[in-house]
Amino acid sequence: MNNWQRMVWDQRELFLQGFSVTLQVCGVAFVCALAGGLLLALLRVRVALLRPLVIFLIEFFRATPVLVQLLWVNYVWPELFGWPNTFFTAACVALALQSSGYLAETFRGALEAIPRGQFEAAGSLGLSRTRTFLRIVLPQMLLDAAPSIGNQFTVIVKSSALVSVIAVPDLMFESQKLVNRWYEPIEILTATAAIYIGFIFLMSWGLARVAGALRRRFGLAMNN
Amino acid sequence: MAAAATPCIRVVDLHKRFDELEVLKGVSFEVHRGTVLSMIGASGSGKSTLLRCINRLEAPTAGDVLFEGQSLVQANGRALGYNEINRLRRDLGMVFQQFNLWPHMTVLQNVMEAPRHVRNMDKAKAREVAEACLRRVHLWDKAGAYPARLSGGQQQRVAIARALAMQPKVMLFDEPTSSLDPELTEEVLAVMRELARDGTTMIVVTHEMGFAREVSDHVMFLHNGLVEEQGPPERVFGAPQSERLRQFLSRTNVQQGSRA
Amino acid sequence: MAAAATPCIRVVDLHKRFDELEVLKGVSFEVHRGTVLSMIGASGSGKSTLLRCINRLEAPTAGDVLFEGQSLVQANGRALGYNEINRLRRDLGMVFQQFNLWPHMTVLQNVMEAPRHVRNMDKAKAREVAEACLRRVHLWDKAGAYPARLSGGQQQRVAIARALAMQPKVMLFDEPTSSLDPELTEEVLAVMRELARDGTTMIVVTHEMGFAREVSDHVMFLHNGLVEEQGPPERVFGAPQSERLRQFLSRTNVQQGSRA
Amino acid sequence: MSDNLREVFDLTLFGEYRAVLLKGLWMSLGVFTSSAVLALALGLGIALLRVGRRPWLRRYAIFHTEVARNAPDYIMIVWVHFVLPLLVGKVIGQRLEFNPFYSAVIALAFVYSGYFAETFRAGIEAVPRGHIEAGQALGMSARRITWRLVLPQVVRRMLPESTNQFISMFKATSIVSLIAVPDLMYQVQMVSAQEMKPMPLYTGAALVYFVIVFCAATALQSFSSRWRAKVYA
Amino acid sequence: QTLDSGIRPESTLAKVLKSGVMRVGYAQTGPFFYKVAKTGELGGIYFDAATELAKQMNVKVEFKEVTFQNATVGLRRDDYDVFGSALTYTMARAMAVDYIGPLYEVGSLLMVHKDNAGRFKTLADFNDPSVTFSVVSGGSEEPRIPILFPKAKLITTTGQAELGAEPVRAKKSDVWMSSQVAVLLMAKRTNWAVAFDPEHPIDRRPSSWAVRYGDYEWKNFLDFWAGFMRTNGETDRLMKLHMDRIGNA
Ligand SMILES: Nc1ncnc2c1ncn2[C@@H]1O[C@H](COP(=O)(O)OP(=O)(O)OP(=O)(O)O)[C@@H](O)[C@H]1O
Ligand SMILES: Nc1ncnc2c1ncn2[C@@H]1O[C@H](COP(=O)(O)OP(=O)(O)OP(=O)(O)O)[C@@H](O)[C@H]1O
Ligand SMILES: [Mg+2]
Ligand SMILES: [Mg+2]
Repeated sequence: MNNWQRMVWDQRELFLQGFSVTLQVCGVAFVCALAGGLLLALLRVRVALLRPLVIFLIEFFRATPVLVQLLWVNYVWPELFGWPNTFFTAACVALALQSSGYLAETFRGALEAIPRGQFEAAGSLGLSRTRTFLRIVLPQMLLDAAPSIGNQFTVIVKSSALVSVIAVPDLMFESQKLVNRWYEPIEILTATAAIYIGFIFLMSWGLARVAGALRRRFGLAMNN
Repeated sequence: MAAAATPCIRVVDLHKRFDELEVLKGVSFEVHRGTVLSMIGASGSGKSTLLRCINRLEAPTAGDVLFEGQSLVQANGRALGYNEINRLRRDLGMVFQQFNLWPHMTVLQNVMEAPRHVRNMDKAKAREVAEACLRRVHLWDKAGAYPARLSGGQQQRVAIARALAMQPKVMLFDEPTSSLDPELTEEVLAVMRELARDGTTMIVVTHEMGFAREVSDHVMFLHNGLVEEQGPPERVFGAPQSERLRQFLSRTNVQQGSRA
Repeated sequence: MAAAATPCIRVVDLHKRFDELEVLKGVSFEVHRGTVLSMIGASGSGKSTLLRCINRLEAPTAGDVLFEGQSLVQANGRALGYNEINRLRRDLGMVFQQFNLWPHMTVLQNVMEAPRHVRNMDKAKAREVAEACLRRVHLWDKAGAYPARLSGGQQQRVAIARALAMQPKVMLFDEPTSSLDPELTEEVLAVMRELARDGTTMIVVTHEMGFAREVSDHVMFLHNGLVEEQGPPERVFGAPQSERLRQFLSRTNVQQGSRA
Repeated sequence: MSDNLREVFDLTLFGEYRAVLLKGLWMSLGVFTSSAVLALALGLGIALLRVGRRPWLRRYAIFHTEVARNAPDYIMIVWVHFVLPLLVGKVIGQRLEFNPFYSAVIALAFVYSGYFAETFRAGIEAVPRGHIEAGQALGMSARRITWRLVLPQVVRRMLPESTNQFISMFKATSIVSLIAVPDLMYQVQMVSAQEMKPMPLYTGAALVYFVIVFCAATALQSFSSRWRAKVYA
Repeated sequence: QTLDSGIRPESTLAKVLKSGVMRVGYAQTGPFFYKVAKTGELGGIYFDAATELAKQMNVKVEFKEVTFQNATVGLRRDDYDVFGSALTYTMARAMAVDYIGPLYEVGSLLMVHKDNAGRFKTLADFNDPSVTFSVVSGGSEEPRIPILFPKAKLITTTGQAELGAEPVRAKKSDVWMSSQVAVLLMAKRTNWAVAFDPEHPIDRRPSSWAVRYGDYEWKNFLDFWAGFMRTNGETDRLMKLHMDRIGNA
């Protein structure tokens, strides 16, 4: 028990500091992943010309280990594209890439699940394409995809435990440092796991609540 | 009713083919301003497809659709783009069989959306228009409800209000009562009767022969992708010429005879 | 038809409440072997709920349902378990409004499933039974098709065949024609007429007054969760007593008058 | 291309060490298949408990799902390998040591059982109530309804989403090297430590993962769309 | 017979002798303990040493692999009797496990990019705010850099040691500090890495094996063995042998 006090509670500032970095990386990556996933999904569905390329990209992002994505984005991209130039940006980009691949497929599913009639009703009233997408299609897509989006958030948070290979001092990094200080991984890792589990749980629970509340509000909740 | 010089809708030798299947094989007709055309025909005869071509939800394979003399298919020898079609569609209200209300918007939002962002009315004005339309279909008290909470008949009437709010010159109805029970059917037909009385140009695909007979100026029987017979309702129902129409009417009559 | 000593189905003071809403407020009636009961009533009056209580897809809040004298709700003072209910249900065929065919099985598999695994017939026997039932609804040629490839009327008939294959003593129909077009409606009603002629006990929820009048031995009008009026069809349709039934019939008559 | 880039994409090392790397790949596939089968079975069981009628089991299912999905794989693996044997050992009063392969399989199966349980649950709930009621109305037993009416629809409907999960899971096997299970990643690290060229080796590994996942996903996709075409017309 | 010698029966030494098996934990590090990648055979300085020790004790030897991270956990959990791969003395580790007398002294080297090599003439040039070090987390160099080069900046990576050199290759940092073995190997294997003053390793630290605390017989016994190996020059000989072997592999 003494170990818990000394290695976990007394080190709370380090844990917090690492957690705040994790939070930032995941936040930025999540937003980018949503945007990227949406873009890829739209390109895949709407732009026939680019479809093979987009499918390749989606599969490539989904199918390569995130560790390697981190290394590539951080060490290879700057030479190819002159960007990104900080470790933090690279970490966000790499995490976002992976999840945007998954999310692109999720969004495509949601997009294809929207009844044709919804588009046709908008078309028959003369709504512009942009307006139709933003106002009619997007909200329904997000609602439909909410569970998978929640899942993807957990994936991002969990993958973020690897960003320290490119020197981003996240929660996992700080906890490793503590492990290296005392060689007592069990308490420290258990505490770290508790933070991750608690955080992910809170976030996905919150998201599910919001989605559930919206569905109930629209009267869509109790279908079958 | 006096026919204007240019017909409101003119369909010229319209063909539509889905891969193998030729659904419309050359349909031509005209609808004049302020008149009501009913389309009848067996399931699969191409009624919905025809209606959808008029609204350009489907692209015709050949032939033309003219709205007040303007083609919805091409201009100056090239096909119309999405935005051009969209501009024309503003004046063609469509009420779908499946309603197609937007589930994430309230009734009022459903109705206001197009006036506000297609006609670019300001919010107050759009609200006023929407209110008028919803009152017309006796649903103003449901303005704040979401579509999923409405009964079928109510949803159908919201769909009508949504189309009306654009103050279209023509209304297209696709089997507006086919999935409603008798009481709800009556509700929806009442609203349509009222529209007809007010002189709205309408094209109605329907199974309600009674309604077709009572309200329309012109009835068209579609069979196998062709106009098999058309004319004023008295003649079409009273003295059908074609064998196939007689058969169609007798079937529906037998069954309706056995009702009531 | 001669009423047997014990009625085939007896419903005793049935109540059903969903949270706030009391849908059935004490319904009692009997159906004798070999007779046809039609249930009519406005949308939301509780017809489907009543049918589902008879089949124990819903648990009644109070009251009892007896099938050939045996309660479907309780025995020896305790509630029936899933397996006991299930045994009784084998003799109660149900045809749902939405067909509820199993999409991953062919028509034949849909029909064979219950005879084979509930009645434990061997494969050849079950196939024979299924074939007979499918022929009866004129669909033997579709035996190998998946439900999604069938038209609405065909799906409905498969649903009937599936229920028939269990050789149930009673058939329950929930609005078997409400979402079909006139031609398909006629097809399905024809099959039901035939069943009636063969002496199957049936309870039919329907909007088809013509059918109710023609086929049933007894008609029951449900209103606000209560039996408002019942009797032989001639009396119910010819000389309705209650104000509310008159109103209901006039509505549907107006509309049907305006057809044909 | 600069020297550096040329070095990153110089895959000759990969060819040179193909024997060990291939051995690692086999191990990766072994870990993957074992844990995938376990995770599927466990996920299915949990999903059935979750939609079942027993409140306590339902509560356990929720708890299981949440903990499993939310635990970082890395920590889970270390925990299962080092802490779990201590706990179990204390209970049975005997010193226990897990073979790293089993630890890895248990940890991965646990984490992904949570994901699969959610996927299955969504699929089960998407089966229209009417299909189940139709079975009940015909007097079918609850078990028969589950196995014959519900699950066949669930499995086929959830195929695309499960593909996502299988992909994640296959990639996740790369962390078993943490407890010295000699999978592909482990071999790559070993070679990289001796050749001092991590980038080309990791790049090659990524390409291997990519090719395998891509082929498998494409095959699954075409299978599932063929099935859907048949049943959903 | 073991009782006669005065070894407590609960001592690991007694257990090893009695069971006839010595369990040695290892993690793969440099020339001390490694698998030959192409064949998967074990090898290394301490591998040879442990094998020799077992032979002289007349017991069998059993090797168990762990990752470096988990080395001390496995030891304290009694997965093996001695952790026989290279542990460099650090205070943190010494509070968790007991080192035996040093077997060898390792030094560190600094490695820079060849484009940058001209910038650094003396060791003092590295102690400058414009210089960024990269180092891998958990290694023995990590805590030494702030002491040796207090003015320089430091970034820490995790994972494999050689991934710590990547920032230098990508010019995101200027210098990598690592064990002399790793730096020499990298300089030899790649065409961009240059070791700074390779003849003079800096910051020499003892490297050795570790056992659990509280087992005097076992610790004394291994101390004795370590003293012999060092004084005799045996570890030096093995080092040369293996450096040659790895370098030419
Ligand atoms: N998108 C499509 N692709 C292929 N075939 C189609 C498509 N839309 C309609 N069809 C076919 O065209 C034919 C006519 O369909 P349509 O919907 O116009 O019939 P309808 O007259 O409206 O029938 P109903 O009264 O049943 O609505 C049908 O055979 C239908 O299967
Ligand atoms: N599971 C349920 N939970 C809550 N309310 C329900 C449920 N099922 C039915 N109801 C309500 O009970 C009432 C009666 O429903 P029921 O389906 O029995 O009507 P019905 O007579 O069959 O109408 P219709 O002709 O439209 O099918 C309705 O107001 C309905 O909203
Ligand atoms: Mg149609
Ligand atoms: Mg009903």
